[in-house]
Amino acid sequence: MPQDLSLDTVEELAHARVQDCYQCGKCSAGCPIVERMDNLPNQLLRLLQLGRIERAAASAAIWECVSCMTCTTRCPKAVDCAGLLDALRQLSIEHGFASPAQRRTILFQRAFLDNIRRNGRLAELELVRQFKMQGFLDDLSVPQLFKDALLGPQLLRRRKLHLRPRRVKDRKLVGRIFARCQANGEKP
Amino acid sequence: MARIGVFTCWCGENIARNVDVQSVAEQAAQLPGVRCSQTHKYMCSDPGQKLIRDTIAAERLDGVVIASCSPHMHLKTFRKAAEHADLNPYLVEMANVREQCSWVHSQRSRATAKAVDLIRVAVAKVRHNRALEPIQVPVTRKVLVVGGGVAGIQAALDIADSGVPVVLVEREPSIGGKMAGLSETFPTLDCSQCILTPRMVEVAQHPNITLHTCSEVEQVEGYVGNFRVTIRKQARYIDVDKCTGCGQCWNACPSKKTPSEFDYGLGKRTAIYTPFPQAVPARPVIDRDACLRLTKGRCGICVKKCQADAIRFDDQDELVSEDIGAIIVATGYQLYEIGKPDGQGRVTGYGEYGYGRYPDVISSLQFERLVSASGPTGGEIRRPSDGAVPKTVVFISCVGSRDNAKGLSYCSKICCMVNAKHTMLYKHKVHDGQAHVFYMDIRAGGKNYDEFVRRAIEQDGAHYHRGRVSKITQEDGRLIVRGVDTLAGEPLTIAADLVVLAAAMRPATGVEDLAQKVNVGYDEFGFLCESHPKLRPVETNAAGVFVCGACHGPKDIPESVTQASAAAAKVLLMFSRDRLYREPEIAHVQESACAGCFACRRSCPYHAIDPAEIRDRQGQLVRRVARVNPGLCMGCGTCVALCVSKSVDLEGFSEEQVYAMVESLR
Amino acid sequence: MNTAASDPANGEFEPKIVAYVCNWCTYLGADLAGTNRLEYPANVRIIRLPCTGRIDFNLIVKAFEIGADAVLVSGCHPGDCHYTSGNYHARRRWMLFRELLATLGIETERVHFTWISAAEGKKFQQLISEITSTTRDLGPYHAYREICETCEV
Amino acid sequence: MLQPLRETCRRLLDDGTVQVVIGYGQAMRAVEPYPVFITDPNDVGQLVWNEQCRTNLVKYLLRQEIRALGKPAIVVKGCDERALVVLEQESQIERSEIVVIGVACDGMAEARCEVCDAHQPRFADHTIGHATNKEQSAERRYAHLAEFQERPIADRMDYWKAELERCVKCYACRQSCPLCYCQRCIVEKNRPAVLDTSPTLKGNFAWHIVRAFHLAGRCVGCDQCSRVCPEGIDLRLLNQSMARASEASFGHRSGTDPQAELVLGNFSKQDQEQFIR
Amino acid sequence: MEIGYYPGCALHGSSNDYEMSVRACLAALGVRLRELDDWICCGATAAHSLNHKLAVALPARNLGLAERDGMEELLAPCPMCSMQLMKARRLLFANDALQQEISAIVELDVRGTTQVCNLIQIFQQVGYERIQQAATQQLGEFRPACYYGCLLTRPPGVVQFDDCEHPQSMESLLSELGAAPVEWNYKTECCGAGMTMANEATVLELGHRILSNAAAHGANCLVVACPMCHVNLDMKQAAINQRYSAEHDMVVYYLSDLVGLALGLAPAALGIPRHFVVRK
Repeated sequence: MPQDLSLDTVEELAHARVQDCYQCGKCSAGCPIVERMDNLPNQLLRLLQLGRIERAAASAAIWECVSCMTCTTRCPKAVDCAGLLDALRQLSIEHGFASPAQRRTILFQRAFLDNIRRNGRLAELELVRQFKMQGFLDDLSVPQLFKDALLGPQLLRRRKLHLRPRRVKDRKLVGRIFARCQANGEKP
Repeated sequence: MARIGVFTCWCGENIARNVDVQSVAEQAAQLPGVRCSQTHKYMCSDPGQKLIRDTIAAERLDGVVIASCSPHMHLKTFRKAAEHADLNPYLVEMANVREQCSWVHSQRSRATAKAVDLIRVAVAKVRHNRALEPIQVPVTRKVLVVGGGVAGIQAALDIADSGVPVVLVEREPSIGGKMAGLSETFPTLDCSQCILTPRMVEVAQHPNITLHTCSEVEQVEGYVGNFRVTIRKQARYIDVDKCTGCGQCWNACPSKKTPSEFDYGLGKRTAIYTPFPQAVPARPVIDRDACLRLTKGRCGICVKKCQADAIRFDDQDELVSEDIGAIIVATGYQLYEIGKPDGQGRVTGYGEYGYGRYPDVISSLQFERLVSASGPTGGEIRRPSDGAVPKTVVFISCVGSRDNAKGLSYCSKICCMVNAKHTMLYKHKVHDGQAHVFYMDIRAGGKNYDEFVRRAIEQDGAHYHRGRVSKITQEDGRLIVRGVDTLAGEPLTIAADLVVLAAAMRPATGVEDLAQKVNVGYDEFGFLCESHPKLRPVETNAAGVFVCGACHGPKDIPESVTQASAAAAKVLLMFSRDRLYREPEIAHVQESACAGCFACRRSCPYHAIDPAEIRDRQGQLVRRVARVNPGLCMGCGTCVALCVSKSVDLEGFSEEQVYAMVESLR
Repeated sequence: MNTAASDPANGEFEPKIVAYVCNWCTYLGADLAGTNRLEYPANVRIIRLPCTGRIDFNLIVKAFEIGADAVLVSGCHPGDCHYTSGNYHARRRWMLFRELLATLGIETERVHFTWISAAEGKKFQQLISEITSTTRDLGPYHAYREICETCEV
Repeated sequence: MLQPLRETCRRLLDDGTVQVVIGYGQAMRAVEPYPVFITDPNDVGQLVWNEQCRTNLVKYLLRQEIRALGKPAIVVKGCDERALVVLEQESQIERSEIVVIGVACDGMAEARCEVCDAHQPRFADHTIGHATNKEQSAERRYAHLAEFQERPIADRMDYWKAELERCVKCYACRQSCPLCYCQRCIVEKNRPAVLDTSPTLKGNFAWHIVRAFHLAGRCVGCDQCSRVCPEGIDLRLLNQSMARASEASFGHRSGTDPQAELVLGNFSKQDQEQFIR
Repeated sequence: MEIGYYPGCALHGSSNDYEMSVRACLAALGVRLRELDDWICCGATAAHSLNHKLAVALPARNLGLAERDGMEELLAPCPMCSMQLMKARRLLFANDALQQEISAIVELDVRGTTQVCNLIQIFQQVGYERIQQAATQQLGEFRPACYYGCLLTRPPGVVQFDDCEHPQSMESLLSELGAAPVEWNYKTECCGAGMTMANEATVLELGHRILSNAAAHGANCLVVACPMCHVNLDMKQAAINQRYSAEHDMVVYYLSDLVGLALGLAPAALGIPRHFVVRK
């Protein structure tokens, strides 16, 4: 079940209060990739203030955010703008607003966590296999890092890969931690 | 008290329509302690009052209850009437059988019953009333004004002109305050110094004003009308009486590198100096941290140059005591520290704006000095780094203000007007220059204010962008300002030659200390609290202490001056009588029972309770108890409710009275 | 009982309500109700005190002791106190005292706390009407009277 | 524990740091320990320490006859110590004029000890022994009260009627309370008599309401009043309801923080007021 | 001096050159690293974005291990790890209820008592002066642009390290060692780390800006203290050049590389030959 497209959901996910924002635009002024955004960060906040969650969650801008936290750091009202965009991305995926290309970020993050759940630490090569199993090739553009580098001979030549990384001894414990954290209804 | 008269009023038909006045009077006559019960058509009329006076005399009444309208309407009237009949006015109470009975209850039988109850309550109270005398406090007709900025000057002159002596205390070497450093003032663009300096001179020459510069309030004792104030006069190292202010000394002083406070560091001054040419008093002062003689024991050129023999290197701080009747606090403001190094490599405040890092990022008060004809550039706008005339200037609003994350949530109120003024002054001096303003809202409420801002935009071509600036960096000698125009919905980067930050107004340093000395409350930012925001805007909760100017909240010059005159008027009103009369319905402590927990003291809104020491005959301290200062108590009774041993009581609403009132309803 | 505990006309239960109000806001609010001729039930007996800060918790107990069926305590809105902070002190006191009453099994729905300003004549009228009617529904406060009656024996 | 306790006391008396030590003495195990006031270093052998030392001795600091003995040292448990903090906040003692000897306590086999979070004294000048302070949730600490408050209101009223019916107005609750220090107790005040002081149900209600509320935001939960009540009235319930409300509404636990503002006599503009219309 | 050590997944994965460098450099300074026994991943942004509790629990487990083993301090050279650990620590330290809940989840008592620090803080503890005394080589030929990126100084409330707008800690260290760091404007601008996977165009653009500004201010190399920054600026440099027809030839060092060189260590011992852009 996707979560409600309501302001409450967004604020709860982000632990932030949208009405605190007074639209000064400092988030937009400092954003390193603002030129690529269809809606400026302050405009996204404004949409949320107006209750137009769907328009905000369907905005392409949320997928441009690099989570550098400049906006949050400089916000005069201490609104966690970056956190709100995080929440919007999550809702966007759940409600199917995101294009396959945009879904990559979150799908990658899920694969990443799944990998950790099973291994305790990141197993890079396995992560790649996992992508494929999760239908990652839907959009036929395998993530860049893997395309041009990770799998490339260069990394291997530079011995920048452990083919068999040391694994965690008590891997079951990690599984239990995940289970307990996910039991409380938060999205896995 | 057993000889109480009850006087029930018909109020024409107003009471009589719904209340059976005759029946009420008859029932009242039966109440314990009631001697007689009378009615009258209009009790507040002359014949009504005469009836009361005559009955008091004839029946030798020792208590009176008037059952008529609200005590807020006529309690004073009837108390005065009783006084004329030689009955202590505090032995008169009222039963409100009109507003709270006949006017709101139409069922005659129930309204009548209630009226009797209300009289019953009033009789119960009056039986336990005590004769009270108004508290008289003598008044010393002399005023202390703290702070010699425009507000302090205005207040001091208003009071002194009315013939009352004033002691004006100023921390800096000269009066004049922030206004003395301004170039021109909004919305008229008249020269700040031209209108202020004559007032400063007036202060210096006024026979009723004693001026202490380089001075601060050290201690305040006493209470309204009777303060004793100790003032610390810092060593000036100049014999002010001998000095002629000729200037030989500062022209010769070899220590020339101290940043000028008056120019906010944009210029330099000598160790012996006057802060600015029109300073009042027009006498120099020696900076003890910069003077070569005082720091290293050598030099002394000024002594050689001084023909008046006025240099005093052995000068010491001096304490001066003054008896004062009222205090006006006018300590003004300082600018928010835009970027303050925290000593661990970090900057608190606005690190992102590079203030202190890039010389061409300056504060609005620094810009005032750059435009001022008496400033370090002689009024030519030249930027600090290389002296070039800036062709693009960015002004940023709300630096510190309305920024919860940096600690100040309030609007500083004047910056919108300051920015508009600055863009105009800039354009008038640099015709081919372009001014940009980043703002969040334009707040220009005031006579001719909004028109002024529109002129800056429409006639002088300032570009206004609605948005905050996120970061300022420096590339190739220019300042790269990254902002946004939220109205256009576009990020905006401007390469500027000079950036001016309109920093927030904060109360001057040390105001909290002073506030504690005079028992005035202050808010989380240090602004002093007025007694009531609408009705007592210049009074404080400390009787006899008044506030005006920016120490009370951000304000501009006209407002500060208005408030200063208001404070002066309040003081003169207070001084219009030889003695102060205060309502005697105040708290008092039964010291033998007081356990000294001081819950009363904690809660008293007027700081009217002090610890007093009980000593035995040998002078040994037995214990400490609470004691009410009758000059300060306003009679709210919060202390009574808090006192667990009920050792404090409130005249007029004593425990005995209140319980008797409740009991009468049994 | 010489106060309006019951109306002899119809024998219906008439609650006795004691109101402790501050002199500067609620008392003036009640006056305003009168000036505007806003009718309300005649069951309330106002006792005027300078400030809610003066209203001792014991007065509430006292009111029940003399047979009140409900008690009203009312003063200036926060920030409007004539003495700047008496009502803030009162607010804390009441908050704790309500808790004590609840623990003792005293019916806190018979103790009403309100802020009524000098401009709120209408609010005063509505409040008194409401309290009178809810107290009427609750019936006489027998429980506390029993406590008091055992003492008189 | 006992040895170092006695040694500390001897040293304090020996070097004249204090003139009297207020501690526990006991004649035999079968009787409760009682307070002893030791002025001679050679008498420190009278001091005892065991799991029967339930009494909070702080009360004795305030007694005139004991004050007359000179500068005192007092033996306290972590829980007793909270009363010292309150007394200092209320200007009743000068902390520098008292030497506090804290004794680590593993519990005195009372119900309150099971939810105690002050086994180890925190503000003492000398601490004997070591115990660990474990945090206790408010739910646990006020479980007894919460259970009582589950009852319907009429039941509660009936309960108190039955309990207070028995009160004989002996005022042992007051006499034993370390925070009852008034020069003249309110029940002794006449003109006007604030309270009905008769030992009737009405008078008893009046007294216990006043007693509990005068401890609002102050009571440190030493339970001395319940312990000494000859009728076994559970006064804890009233004290706890005030303590819990102070904690829940104002974040105040009396006697745990010497810097904290007392609940009554202070206020915050942000205080809640849902119950006010 | 011994210190707890949390390498994190990146240093045990494709950024093992960083680990080599850190280990070699600190060994030369006499700092013994005691690797946290059986550490697990800190959860990185993934946990943060998807499950807030997990975002506390994963680092908390590691903090618990460190506390169990009596470590007073824990070095996490990857700023992502150190920020996540610091954040969890801060939350736990202030909240008893959370402490209890998380302790139950991770099956270990966690109180948040172990201090977490980044690589620069370790150098500060050793003391810049001591490092300078131990140095055998002058770094005079280096004119580095020190690049802090996002997580070393942000969020300032969490990491409380250096100035979040104008950090200076790397510059002061390298100046001590004879290098001539340049003042430039992109020290704390983002390299797009979080986007490496999803949005290459952004990463390339941000990288291009950073490299250009460094060059414009006269830098001849970049210094980083983050594995992700290294990937985006070093490994991606060729792609950046291709996209923007640029000719960046900016060697990207880890901070420990330059300190190591100053201490006289061989480039190979520091893993420098494993970088993509190498000094000619």
